[in-house]
Amino acid sequence: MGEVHEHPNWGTYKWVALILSVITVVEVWVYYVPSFVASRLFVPVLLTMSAVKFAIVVMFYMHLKYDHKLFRALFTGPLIIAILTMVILLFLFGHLAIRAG
Amino acid sequence: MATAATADVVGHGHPPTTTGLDHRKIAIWAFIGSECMLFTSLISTYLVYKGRSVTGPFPHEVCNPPQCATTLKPILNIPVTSVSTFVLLMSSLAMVLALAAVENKDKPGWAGTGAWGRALASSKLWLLMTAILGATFLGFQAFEFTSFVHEGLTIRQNLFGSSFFTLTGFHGAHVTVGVLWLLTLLAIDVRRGLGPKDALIVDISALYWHFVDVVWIAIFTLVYLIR
Amino acid sequence: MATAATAPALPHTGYKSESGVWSWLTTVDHKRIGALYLYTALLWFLIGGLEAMMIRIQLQGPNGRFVSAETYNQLFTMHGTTMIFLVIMPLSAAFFNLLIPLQIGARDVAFPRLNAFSYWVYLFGSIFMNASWLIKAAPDGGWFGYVPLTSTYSPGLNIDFWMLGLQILGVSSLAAAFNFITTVINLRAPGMHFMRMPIFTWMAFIVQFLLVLAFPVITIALVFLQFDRFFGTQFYEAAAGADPLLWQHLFWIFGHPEVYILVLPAFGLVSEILPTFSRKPLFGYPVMVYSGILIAFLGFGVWAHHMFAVGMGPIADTLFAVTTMLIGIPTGVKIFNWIFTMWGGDLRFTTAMKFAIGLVGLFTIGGISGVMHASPPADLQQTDTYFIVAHFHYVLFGGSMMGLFGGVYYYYPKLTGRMLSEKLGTWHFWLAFIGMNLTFMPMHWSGLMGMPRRTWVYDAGQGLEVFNLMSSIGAYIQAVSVMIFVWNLWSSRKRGAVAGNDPWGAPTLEWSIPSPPPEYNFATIPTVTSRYPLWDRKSAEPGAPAGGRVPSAKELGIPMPNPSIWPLFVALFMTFMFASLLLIHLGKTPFAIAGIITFAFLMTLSLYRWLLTPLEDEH
Amino acid sequence: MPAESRLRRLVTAALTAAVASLIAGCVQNPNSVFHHRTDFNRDVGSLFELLIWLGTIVFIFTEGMLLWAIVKYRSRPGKPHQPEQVHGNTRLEILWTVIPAVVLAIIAVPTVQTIFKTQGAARADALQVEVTGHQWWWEFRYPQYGVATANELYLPIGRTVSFALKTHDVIHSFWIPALGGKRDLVNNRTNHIWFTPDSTTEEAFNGFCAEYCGTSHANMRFKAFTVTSEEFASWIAHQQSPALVIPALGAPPTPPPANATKATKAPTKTTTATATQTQAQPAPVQAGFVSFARERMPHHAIPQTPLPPGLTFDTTLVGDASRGGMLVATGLCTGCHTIKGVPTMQAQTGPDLTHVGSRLTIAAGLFPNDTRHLAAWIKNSRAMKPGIQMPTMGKGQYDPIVKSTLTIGFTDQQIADIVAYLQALK
Ligand code: HEA
Ligand code: HEA
Ligand code: CUA
Ligand SMILES: [Cu+2]
Repeated sequence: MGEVHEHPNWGTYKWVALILSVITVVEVWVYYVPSFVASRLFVPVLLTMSAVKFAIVVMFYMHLKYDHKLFRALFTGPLIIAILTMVILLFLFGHLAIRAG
Repeated sequence: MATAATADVVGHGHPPTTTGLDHRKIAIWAFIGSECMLFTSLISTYLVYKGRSVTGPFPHEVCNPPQCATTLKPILNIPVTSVSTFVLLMSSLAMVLALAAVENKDKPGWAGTGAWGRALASSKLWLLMTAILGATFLGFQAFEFTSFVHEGLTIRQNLFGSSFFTLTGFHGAHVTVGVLWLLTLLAIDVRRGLGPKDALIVDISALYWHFVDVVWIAIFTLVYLIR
Repeated sequence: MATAATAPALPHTGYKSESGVWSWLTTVDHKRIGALYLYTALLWFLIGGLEAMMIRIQLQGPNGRFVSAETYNQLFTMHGTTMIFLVIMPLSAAFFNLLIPLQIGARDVAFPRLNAFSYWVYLFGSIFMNASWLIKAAPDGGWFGYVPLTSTYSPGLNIDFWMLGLQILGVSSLAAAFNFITTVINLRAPGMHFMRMPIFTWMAFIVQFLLVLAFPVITIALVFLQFDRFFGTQFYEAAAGADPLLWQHLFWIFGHPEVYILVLPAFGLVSEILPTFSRKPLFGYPVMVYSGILIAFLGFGVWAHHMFAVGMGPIADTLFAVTTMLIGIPTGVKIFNWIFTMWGGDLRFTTAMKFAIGLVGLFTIGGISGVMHASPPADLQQTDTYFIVAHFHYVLFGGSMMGLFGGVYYYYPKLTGRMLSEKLGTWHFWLAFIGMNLTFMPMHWSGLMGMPRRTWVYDAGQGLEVFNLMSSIGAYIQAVSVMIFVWNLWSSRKRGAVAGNDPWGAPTLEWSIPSPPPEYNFATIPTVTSRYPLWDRKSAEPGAPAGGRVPSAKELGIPMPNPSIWPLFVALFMTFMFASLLLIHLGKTPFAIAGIITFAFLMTLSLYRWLLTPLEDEH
Repeated sequence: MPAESRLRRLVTAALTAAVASLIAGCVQNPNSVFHHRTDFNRDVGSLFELLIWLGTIVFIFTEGMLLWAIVKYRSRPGKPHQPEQVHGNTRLEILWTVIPAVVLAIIAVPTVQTIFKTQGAARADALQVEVTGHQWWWEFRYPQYGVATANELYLPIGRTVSFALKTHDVIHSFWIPALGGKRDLVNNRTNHIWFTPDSTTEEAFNGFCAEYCGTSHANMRFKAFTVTSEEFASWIAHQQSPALVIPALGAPPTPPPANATKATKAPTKTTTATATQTQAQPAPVQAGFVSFARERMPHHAIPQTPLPPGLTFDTTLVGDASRGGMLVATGLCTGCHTIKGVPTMQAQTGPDLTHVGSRLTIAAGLFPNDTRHLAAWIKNSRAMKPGIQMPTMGKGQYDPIVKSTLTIGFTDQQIADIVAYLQALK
C-alpha cells in the first residue's frame, strides 16, 4: 500500500546535491581562513550552514516535505527535544560557547 | 452504533490501516526519532568533554610537553574527512535515484531513452552505487582510525579518544548496517527485480540511509570543523 | 520457566485448540503475550517484595545484624531495579498488550512477532540479572549506579550484571514502543479518531514516546560504562579528567521521564475504572489528554532535580526548580478531574474502584512531597534521606502499583473469562492500604530526623527506632496483603464466577466482545461513533452472547498471523551474546569474543529466518 | 450530611495533629533538620515550614474533596442509578489550573531567594575547612592553621565557616542535619557550603555521609562540636603541637614492610629489644581546652554500635606506651597513618593519628574511643567495619576480606601496648 504524493524528480535531486556540495566546500574553505575562524561569526555561520544541509536532505531526499504530515510530527518532535537536551547539557557543563571547550 | 456498522464484511483480507500508511514506514520514522536522542547523547558527551583531556593528542590544538611526552600536532585530518563527507553526500543522491528507479519500473523510458535515461532507470546501478559509496566512506573511516592510532590516539588514550572513537564508531556501525541492508536489496533486485510494489521497502532503507547521512552532516560540523 | 509456570493458569476457552507449552513459546497473540507479561511481572514482584521484606527485617531495630552490609547493598539495589524494570514497566506492558488492540478495535498489534520478541527479551533479561544472586554477585551500586563507584571502584561482576541486564531490558522496551506507536496510529477502527480513543490507550501512547526518547540516553550512558569496564575507555575515569556528573545527567535525562513511564499507565487504568463505577463519563476528557502530553513533555526538562546537592550553581538550580514545580499543575488537573468524575456519580465500590480511589488519595501525598523536593534549599535537607524514600514509595506504590492492582481486578475477567473474588480483593486492598501507609508515612519522619537512605544500620538513641519499627510492621502487613492477592489470582482462575462480555457495565470496545476474547478479537471490525460506544449503544445488539460458543478464525475466514519460535531464539541468543561479555572479567577474553561472535551469528541467522517467513499464509 | 461533616472535621483534626507532631517531634530531636543551629538552617527551615503548611492545606483540600465525593455519591438503594452525564466544565478546570499555579508561585519566590542567599560567596574572613571524603572516613583540614584531623570537626560559635568539599575516591555527601544541608563531594570538583553556627553553648552534633559510597556507606559518620572561640583557639593550638615522641623513633624510618605476615612479625622482635632502653617522654602538659568534654556528650551523639560477637579483649591488661609506640612506628601502621614528629609515620592513606588520643570516637564516629573499643579495633577492624582497607591485625583473628585466619599478628599484650600509646597521643 504505497501512498501517492507528487514526487521530486531528477531535476530537484540534482540541484539538492549541488547545493549540498557547495555548502560543504564553503564550510571547509572558511575553516582555512584564520581571520574568520578567529571571528565570533565562525561558529554561528558553520552551525547555520550544517543546519541548512540537514534541513534540505530531510525535506527533499527523505521527502518529508511531500510526505504525510504525521511523519513530520514523528521526526521534528523528537528532534526538538534532542536539541533542547543538548543545549541544556552544554549550558550545565559551561560549554554554551562551544569554542570555550 | 458501535459494533453495528461493519467496516469490512466478515472475513477475508485485512481492513485498511487507519491512516492508509504502511506500518513499517511509521515504525521507521519512530525509530529515526529515537535515533535522534541516541546521537544527541553521543555528540553532547563529545562536546562536554571537549578540551577536558589531560593529555594529548588533541583534535585541533597542538599538545606540548610536559602535557604530552613529545609534541603532538592536531590530529584531525580535515581534507580527508571532507572528501569522505562528500562521498557520503553523493551516496544519498544515488539512494534517491535508486528509489526513483524502483518506483518507476513500470513506466519504461520514464527518464528518457538516451543512455543517461536508461542509466537513471536502473535500480541495480544506483543501489550498487550507494553501497559502494557507503563502503568507500567506511574505507576512509578505517584509514582515519588507523592513522590516528599510529599517531598515538587510541580509545583509551584520553577523553577525546574515548568520546571521538565511540561517537564516530557508532556512526560507522550504522553505515555498515546500511550497506548490508542495501546489498540485501540489491540481491533481491538481481534475483527477482524490484518493482513499484517493492517501492516501500526501498523507501524505508532510503530513509534510514539518509538519516545516517544527516547525522554525519552534524558530526562533520560539530566535531571536525568547529574548533 | 515463567511460561511453564503460568501456562496452566489460563483457561483460554476461546481457542482450546492451541494450548500447551509449545503454543505459548511460539504465540504471537497479543492477549497471550499480555498474560505472559502479567504473570512474569507478578512473579518478580514477589521477589522484589521479598527483598524489601529482608530490608525491613534488617532495619526493624537499630544496628541490625540480619544481613551483612554487602548483602544489604545488593538487596536495595536489586529491590529498586527489580521493582522498576522487572515489575512496574512489564506490568504496564501487560496492559498495553492486552488492551491497546482491544480498545482501538484491532485484531492484533502492528508487528505481532516483534511483540513476542519484546516479551522474550524481557524474560531472559530479567532472569540474567537475577542469576547474579546464584553466584553471590548481585548488583550493589544502587538503582542509579553512580560512577565512579560503579566504574573504577567496583571490580566485581556485580555491576556487570546490572549494566548488561539493563541494556538487554532496554531492547525489549524499545522494540515494544515502536510496535505500539505504530499500532495506535495505524490500527484504530474506522471512526475512532484520536479524540475518541479510550484514555488508557492515550496514556499508553504517550508512554511509548517517553520510552522511545528516554531509553537511547541510558543506553549510551551504559555503553560508556561498559566500555570503561571492559575496554579501558576513560568516560568516567576521574584521573583522566572525566566528570562523574556526566553519568548523573545522562541517567536522569532517562530517569525522570522514566518515572512518568511508570505512572502514566496507572493513570490511564484509573481513568477507565473511575467512570465505569461512577456511571459517569470521564470529567474533562480532552484536558486529561493534554495534561498527559504536557506532563510527558515537561518531564524531559526537569531531570537535574535529582542533583540539587551536586553543586550545579544557583541558576541551574532555579531553572530546574521552576520546571519541576510546573509539572504539579497538569498533574493536579488530573487529580481534580478524577474527583469530579466521581462527583455526582453513582459510585460502586468494587475492588478495582477501591484501588483507583486509593491511587487518587495516595499519589497526591507523594506528589506534594515531590513538590517539597522541588525547592532546592529545602531539598538539601531531604535528598538522600528516607524522606525521599517516602516520596517515591507514595508515588510508586501509592500511584503505579495501586493503579495496576486496580487494573488487574478490572481486567482479569476480560483476560480469563472469570471474576476475581471481591471478598479477597477487599481484604487485599485494605491490608495493602493500611500496610503501605504504616510503612511509608513514618519514613518522612525518620528522614527528617537524620536517617540517610541506603544505610545498612542506624544507631540507637537517635529517635529512629519507633519509626523504623512502624515501617517494618507495615511492610509485614503488606506481605500478607500480597499473599492474599496471589491466592485470589490462583483460586479464581477455576472457581471465579463466569464473567460474560461486560461484567462491569463499562463503556469501551473491549467489553463488547467475549471474555476471554477470541484470537481474532472482533469478528467484524466495529465502526466507532463516539467515545463511549457501549454506553451510547442503547441496548442494541449485545455482541456475541456470553458463554455461547465462539466461532474460530478459520470458520470466519479471518487471516491470523502464524505462530513463530524465531522471536524467542533471537531474544535468547541476544541475551547470551551480552552475557558472553562477563567472561572478560573472568579473565577469559578469547572465550568472550568467541561467544559474542557465535551468538551474534546465531542471532542474525534466526533473525533472517524470522524476517523471511511470511507473517501469514497467503490468502 | 452530619455524617460527612463529622468525618471531615475528624480528618482535618487528625491532619493538623500529624503536621504539628511532625514539626514538634523533629524539633525535639537534636538530630533533626528542624533543630536549627545555623543561619543557613534557619533560612532553609522557614522555607521548609512554608512548604509543609502549604502542602498540608493542599492535602486537606484535595483529600477532603475526595472523601466528600466518596461518601456523598456512594450508590445507595433509593438513589437513581443513571446519574447526569457530565462531560466536563471548562470554568472549573481553569480554576484548578490557576489555583495550583498560584500556590506554586508562592513557593517559587522564596525558593529562588533562598537559593541565591545560601549559594552566595562566604565572607572573606570565614574559617576555612577542607573536607576530603574517603571510603569510609572524613579528613578535615584547617588550612589557615595547618591543622589536619579526622572524623571530628570543631567549629567556633558565631564565626562563619566555609567548607571546601573534595573527594579522594568516590562521591560522598557532607551532612550535619542540625547545621546545614547536604553538599556532595564530587571528583574533579570542589564544592562549597558555608554557614554560621549560632548555638548558645557548646554542643555536639552527628554528621553523616549521605551519598551511597559503597560497602560501609552507613558507617561513614562524623561528629561536629560547636565551641566558644576561646576553646577553639586553645584546641587549634593543641592540634598544632607535635605528638608525644619516643626518642628511639628519631632514627631514619624503617621502610614499611611489604606484606601483612612479615609486617606483623617485625615488631614482635624489635619491641623486646628496645622496650627496656626507651622511655616515653611524658606528653606535653595540656593547658586549657583540648577536646569536647566526654561527660558533656549528649546521649544521641554517643555511638552505640555493638562489638561483633566473639571479638573480645581483656581490658585488665596494662599496656606500655613506649613499647606500643615502637610497634606502631615500625609496624603496618606506618603504611597508612601520620603521626606528626614521628619520621616513620608520614603516610596519608588513613586518618591522621597525631592527636587520636584526644578524640571521643573512632572509626568515623562508629565507636566510642575507649580502651575496649580501641583494642578491639586494632585487633580486628575489618570485623567491626565491613570492607575497610585497614587490615585485621590480631593474632588468630579471622580476616573477613582476605577470608583467612591470621597465624601471626599482635598478641593481646602488644595490642594493650599500642592502645596505651595511642591513648597517650592526647
Ligand atoms: C511514579 C513515579 C514518580 C512520580 C510520578 C514522581 C512525581 C514527582 N516527583 Fe519524584 N521521584 C520518583 C518517582 C516519581 N516522582 C523517584 C523514584 C524518585 C527517587 C529516585 C531516587 O533517588 O532513587 C523521585 C525523586 C524526586 C526528586 C529528587 C529528590 C532528591 O533525590 O533529592 C524530586 C525533586 O524535585 C521529585 C519531584 C517530583 C515532583 C515535583 C513530581 C510531580 O510530578 C508530582 C506532581 C503531583 C502533585 C503535585 C500532586 C497532585 C497535585 C495537586 C493535588 C494539585 C495541587 C498541588 C500543588 C499546588 C502543589 N521526585
Ligand atoms: C515500584 C517500585 C517499588 C515498590 C512497589 C516498592 C515496594 C516496597 N519498598 Fe521499595 N524501593 C523502590 C521501589 C519500590 N519499592 C526503589 C526504586 C528504591 C530505591 C532503591 C535504591 O536506593 O537504589 C526502593 C528502596 C526501598 C527502601 C530503602 C532502602 C534503603 O535506602 O536503604 C525501603 C526500605 O524500607 C523499601 C521498602 C519497600 C517496601 C517495604 C515495599 C513493599 O511495598 C513491598 C510489598 C511487596 C511485598 C511485601 C511482597 C511480599 C511477597 C511475599 C512475602 C511472598 C514471597 C514469596 C515468594 C517469593 C515465593 N524500598
Ligand atoms: Cu561516603 Cu556514603
Ligand atoms: Cu524526577
